[in-house]
Amino acid sequence: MVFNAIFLSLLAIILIAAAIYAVVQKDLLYAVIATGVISLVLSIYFFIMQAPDVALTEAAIGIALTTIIFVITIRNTSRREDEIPVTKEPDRGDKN
Amino acid sequence: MVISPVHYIALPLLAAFLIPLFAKINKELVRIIPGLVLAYLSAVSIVLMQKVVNTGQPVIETLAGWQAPWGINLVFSAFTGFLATLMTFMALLIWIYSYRFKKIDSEPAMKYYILFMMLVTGSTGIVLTGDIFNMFVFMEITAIAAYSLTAFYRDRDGAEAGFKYLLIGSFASAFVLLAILLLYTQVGTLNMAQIAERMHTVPTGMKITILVLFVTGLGIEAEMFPLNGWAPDAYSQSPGPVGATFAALVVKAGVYSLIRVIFTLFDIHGAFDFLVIMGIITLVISEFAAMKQTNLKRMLAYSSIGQMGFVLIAFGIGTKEAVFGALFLMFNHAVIKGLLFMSGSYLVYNTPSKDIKDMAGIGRKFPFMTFFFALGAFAIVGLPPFAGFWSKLYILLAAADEAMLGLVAIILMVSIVEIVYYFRVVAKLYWGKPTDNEVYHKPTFGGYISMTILAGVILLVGFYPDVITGFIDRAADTLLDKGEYISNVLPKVQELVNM
Amino acid sequence: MKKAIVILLLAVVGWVLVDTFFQVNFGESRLGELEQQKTVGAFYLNNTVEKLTVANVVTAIVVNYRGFDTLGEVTVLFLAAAGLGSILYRRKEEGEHDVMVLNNSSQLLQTGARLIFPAILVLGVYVFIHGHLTPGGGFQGGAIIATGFLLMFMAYKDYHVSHNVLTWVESLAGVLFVTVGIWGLISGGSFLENVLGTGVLNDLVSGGVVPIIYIAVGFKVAAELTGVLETLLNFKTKK
Amino acid sequence: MNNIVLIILILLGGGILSYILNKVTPLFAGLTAFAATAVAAVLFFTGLSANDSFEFTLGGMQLSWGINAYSWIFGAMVMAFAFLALLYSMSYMKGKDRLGYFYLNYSLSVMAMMGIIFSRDFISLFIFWEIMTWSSFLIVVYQGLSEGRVGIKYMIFSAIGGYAMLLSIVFMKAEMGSVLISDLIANFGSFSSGNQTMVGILLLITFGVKAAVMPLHVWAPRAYADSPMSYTSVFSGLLSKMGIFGMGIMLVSVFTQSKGFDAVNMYLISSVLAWMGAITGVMATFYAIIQTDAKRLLAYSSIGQLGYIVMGLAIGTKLSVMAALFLAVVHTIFKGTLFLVVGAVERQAGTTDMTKLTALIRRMPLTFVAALMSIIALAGIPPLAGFVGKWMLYESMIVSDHYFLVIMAFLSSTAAFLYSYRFLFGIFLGQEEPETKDVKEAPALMVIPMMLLAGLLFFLGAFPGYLFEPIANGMEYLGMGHIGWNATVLSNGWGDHLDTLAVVNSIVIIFVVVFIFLGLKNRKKTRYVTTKDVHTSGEIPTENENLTYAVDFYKPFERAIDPVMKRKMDFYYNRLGEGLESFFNFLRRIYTGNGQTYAIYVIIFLVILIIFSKQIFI
Amino acid sequence: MDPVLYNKIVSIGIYGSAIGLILIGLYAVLVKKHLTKIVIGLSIIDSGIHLLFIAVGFIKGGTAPIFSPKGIELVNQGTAMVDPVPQALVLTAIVIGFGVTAVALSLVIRLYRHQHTAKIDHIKSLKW
Repeated sequence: MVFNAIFLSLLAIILIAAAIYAVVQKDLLYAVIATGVISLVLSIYFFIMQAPDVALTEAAIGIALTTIIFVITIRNTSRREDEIPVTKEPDRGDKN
Repeated sequence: MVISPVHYIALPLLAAFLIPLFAKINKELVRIIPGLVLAYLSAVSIVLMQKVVNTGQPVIETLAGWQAPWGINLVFSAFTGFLATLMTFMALLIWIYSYRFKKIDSEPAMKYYILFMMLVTGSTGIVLTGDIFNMFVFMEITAIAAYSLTAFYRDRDGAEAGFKYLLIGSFASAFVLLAILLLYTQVGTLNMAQIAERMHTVPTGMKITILVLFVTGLGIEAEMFPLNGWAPDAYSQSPGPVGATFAALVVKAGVYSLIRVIFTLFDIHGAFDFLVIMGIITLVISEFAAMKQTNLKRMLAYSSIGQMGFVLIAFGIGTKEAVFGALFLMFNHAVIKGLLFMSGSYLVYNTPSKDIKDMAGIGRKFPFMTFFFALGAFAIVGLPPFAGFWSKLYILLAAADEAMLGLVAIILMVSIVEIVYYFRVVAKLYWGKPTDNEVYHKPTFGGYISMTILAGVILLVGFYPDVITGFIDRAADTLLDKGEYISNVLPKVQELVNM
Repeated sequence: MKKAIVILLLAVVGWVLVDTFFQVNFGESRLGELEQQKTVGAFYLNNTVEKLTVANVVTAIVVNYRGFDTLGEVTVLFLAAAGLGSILYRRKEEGEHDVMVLNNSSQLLQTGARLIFPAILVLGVYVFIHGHLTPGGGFQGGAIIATGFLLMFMAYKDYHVSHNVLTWVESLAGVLFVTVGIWGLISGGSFLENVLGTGVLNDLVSGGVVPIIYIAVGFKVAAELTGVLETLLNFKTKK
Repeated sequence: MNNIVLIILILLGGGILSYILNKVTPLFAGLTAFAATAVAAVLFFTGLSANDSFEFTLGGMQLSWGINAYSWIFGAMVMAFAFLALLYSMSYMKGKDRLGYFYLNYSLSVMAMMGIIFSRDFISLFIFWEIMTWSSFLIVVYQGLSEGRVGIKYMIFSAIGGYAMLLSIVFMKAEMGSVLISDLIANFGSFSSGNQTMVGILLLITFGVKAAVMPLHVWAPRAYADSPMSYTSVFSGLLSKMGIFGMGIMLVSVFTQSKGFDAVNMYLISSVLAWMGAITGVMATFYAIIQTDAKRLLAYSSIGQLGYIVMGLAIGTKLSVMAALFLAVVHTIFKGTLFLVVGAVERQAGTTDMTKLTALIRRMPLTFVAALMSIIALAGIPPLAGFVGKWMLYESMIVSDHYFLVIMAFLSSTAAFLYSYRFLFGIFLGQEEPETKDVKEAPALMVIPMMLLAGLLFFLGAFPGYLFEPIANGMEYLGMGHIGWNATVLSNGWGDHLDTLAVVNSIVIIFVVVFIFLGLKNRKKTRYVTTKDVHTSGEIPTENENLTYAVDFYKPFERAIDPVMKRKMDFYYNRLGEGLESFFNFLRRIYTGNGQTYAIYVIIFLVILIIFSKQIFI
Repeated sequence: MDPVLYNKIVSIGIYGSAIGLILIGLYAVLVKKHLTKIVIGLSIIDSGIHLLFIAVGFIKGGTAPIFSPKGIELVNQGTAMVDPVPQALVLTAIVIGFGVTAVALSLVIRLYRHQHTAKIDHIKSLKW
């Protein structure tokens, strides 16, 4: 029981820490990894709370897919949050 | 195959899933199939409306064979049916209009029609469903389709508008989700009728918190004042038909959900006064903001927000007459604003800079569009003998019966502002010094057809409102009669026991 | 300044959330007496076994009781895929063809991926075939399959899933879902009604249409997620 | 089929049909509208018996139309004059584009006026009122937005007026649950005093806007001047009379006749209104004097005349009301004629600037005769009809001891001579300029209506009784009781009589004698010189400098009244408008383009709701 | 360790972390300038709400709502089953959240391509 309590509080602490890290971290790649950690902890939570289906879903979608699409986005845009934007004329792309 | 409300959802989905396959057969099918579906649905709504009017009972469809509280159900009552019918017909007209609206590649065209159809389906689903979480799902369907459609064009700031919309829309869904969760913990059910039945058991503080969450979330969809920052951008940047769809369907669905929650689910009377206040603020600020717009569609967007505020005011008054007026106004606004967006987007489309002052004198080169626009403008500011006049009159009289004469005065003052900016535009379109812009984009034949139909409806309702008042009257009764809704949806007690 | 205001606002929000949720006691049952079936949860726990003979109640809810939500949810994914397509659509210039964003990865990863990939696929299929018996189901299985494809994408620079296949799978799965529903409407009288004979509990072939629908959902979700990944991966910004 | 409905439908159908037929050939457009109006007029004068009515429900509203002795006066005015003006405009508008549009709106506004006259309840009154407003707006902007924002200004004021009426309708619905005019007259006394004042003032604002009473008049001059003349005659002749029509009902029936209407309010309102009318008369006359453009001159003058009429109605004694109605009818005739004349001049000579026009008397003599007649009537000189009206008005004011008003009225009517003379001289008299040599007389279709109207003026001057009869009936309907009158003898308050026929005869005889005498006197050929034909110490003035007398015609006078003129009402309204617009412009900056700000708005909204949830929701 | 305290810790742990997630996400959305960061914030909010759902559905000492042989035997021993409904709802919610996130990210990419910036307060071409 004590172990459970400690374990749960530990998870909670990790969760919040990861969340805060994800928000304050200027390097978006790490921030995204942190969100992956959040999802991981969440799925553990779900598993503890007798929700295996949700745990599975969160594991598959939250950890793997969400993270990867974030990564792809970062690859396509800018990696660091505090970079100076290139001031160029916004080009309206090709019509369709 | 028996006609039932589920067709509104099932067939468009089936079609949407099939469209990519048909695209491999023939590109044209992509454009045609949604029209066929919508036409069929219009027929369905006529049949169902007839049934509802004849029997006086709502058509209630239980899904997956489970009675109301256990399974999801669709309610096609006089009220929801009225809105659904309106939406379906508007969607059909908008499809006719947007058929070959612009020359675009086949792949985006396919996506466009799928998304458009889903937008319609989502809005109709919000109106029809009797289950709160299901309503949330449909809200999400509508929302995602709307985000994508807002960002549809490359050559505009669509992406920006879409992102703002998405930002605020996610807030909406988050709050609604929280509210649903809390509601579930309190009443242990998701069926709206049962929630309404058990609402009195909920402690007041909790009730109010839930209501606050709902109002914030759904107010975003209903374009209540401080929550509607996304609306003008989305309206002005989305393709013309989509703007019309927003004004005619999506906002209506949002207002519906808010009204349903406040009228049926909750029994808090302060909410009505709150609606009136928010409606006034929304009306005043958005009409004032519309005054100085230079972009035509943006002006239309603000005016549309203002009309929604007007609707909220009318619903907030809460008497039978007021609700009647509000529903009438929703009908009028759908039709008129649809016409305005349809014609206006052609005017914009023919003006290289989307600026009103560059449209001066376009009326000579572009008589029909300008005429339709002028007609819409006359109608929406509520000049007799056009459709808009009656709804305004009814709402004002209802307000007077509640002795809210100050409210009446405010509404009229705002209407003067409205007249000023609409007539400024109309006068400029017709008699401004013509600029040398050429009309390259003639409207499609379908465009002419649908706009003519809408104009006809405006004139018909304006000259003889009795064609529509009967339905609206029934709808208002249905909305206000909460007990009947519950008893219609929920099974009788013995059924509950032996189930 | 702005930060301070925001933090202040959030403090209020957080306070009210905490205040509200600590009225909702953690860990105690809100289902009421199961026999009275005051709450839908109680009803589901009571009736799933004999009425549907689906072992996994969550599956039963997702697929049958609230199957309509699932339909909508699948649609949401479908729309997300379509929306991505339309948002990121770009007319290709001459001679331009899709280039992966990710670079070719190490030999180790490639071989590993080649070995694991079939296993992942099998796992996914297993998950959604047994959706009505064990934890998991269409979404989980589909997502797992999608991760398998993701692995291949990452491993091989020029790995392609043909759009045709994706489209066919996606569409057919969706059509299957809706057709099952309409079949129920025709023969059972209500959309998505369970018209098949329900077998024995915890039997693979049990629960009537539930497994069928969940398999359809699985394929659809897999195809859609893979499609989303592919659209995003094949997209390249003009730098 | 009921004749009332038939008239409305014929006018409506005629308008729409002419719009469609214009696509075939412009000729048909005019013909159709003309035919429709003619048929409607015939129906009106033959087919209508007093107090036959038509009841129906529309959209759950009980609407009822009908005709009575009072509204018959105005109906007759509208039908007759619209008919003539349409006849005129068939040739006046020839060759202009978008004729279908013009005739559609023309017929619509005529229809709307007939509707206003027919309607017995405020809902249909409002409907027709608004139709009249926007159809006339569409014609005001018909000739392009070139000069300022005239149309918008007109629309704003009309909207204020219209919504004032709507607001008062809402008031009376809340107060007595019915919107029938008769019910208003019956129950007005039982309203709470506040509501009485409210409804009264609101309705007076509505009608005052159309009648262009002073603070609400700023739209009028430009609007009159900018719309095509053949419509302006209707505009200033008839549309403004709709305001008079409503005011008659309000001031006479509702105020004076309703029992229990507290006298203080009534006295206050009507005396204020009378003063406003008087001020309107004086100021507008002054403005009229300093105009150089004939259209503007007439526009201001008609505002002034309307001021008289309002004054007469507001005083509210039998005689004054009679005078007001008499003047209203007469004003319609002569002002309409004058606008028609100006239209003819504009069409023939190409301009209405009085400093450019000279000596058209020999080019267009018939037009001159019409102009002369109506100017005489305007100035209120016997023997023409205007004289009778003014006589009655002054007398009524003196009898009811409104001495200040009398003074103002005298002032303005003497001033009216100035602009009347300027009008005549500037256009028709003076030395001839080479520019106006080749001006032709207006075509017959335009001359005939003018001559008819002028003749009518003369006739009414001689036999005012034929106009007294319907007016007396109307006033009886309004509740003024019976008024004694006679075909040619005007009986006044002091018991002695004015025999108009004698006056007319004597003046005509004098006129003829003088004419013959002059004819005999200068038998020998007179030589006409142009303004260029002067030799000042040997040097001949160059062509380009304008020596017409009409330039700086009333220079000293202008200098005299300059301080009064300096501040125009317009100025303040524009200030107000600009202020409001900049306020709106500031307001819409709430929508900063930043999505994050919108998100913060959402949270703020949520927090406010949370904090005040108890106050809001319980 | 007495169960009351245990409950407190657990409930505070679960609810607290869930609400914490929501607040942190909101903070990210409202303060952070980078579009990707904002989307991250949105997904964090979603996670918090999902956690709340499950936490509300949980029953102390309950078992997963699955009538597998083991589950049946547990039920016969009198173990309660946790409320299945929130789990079902969360399944839906998670997938929907993923869809929204995908659309949002694609919008971010497009914005970056058009505006060449990912700062939300540089993207203000539509205003007033």
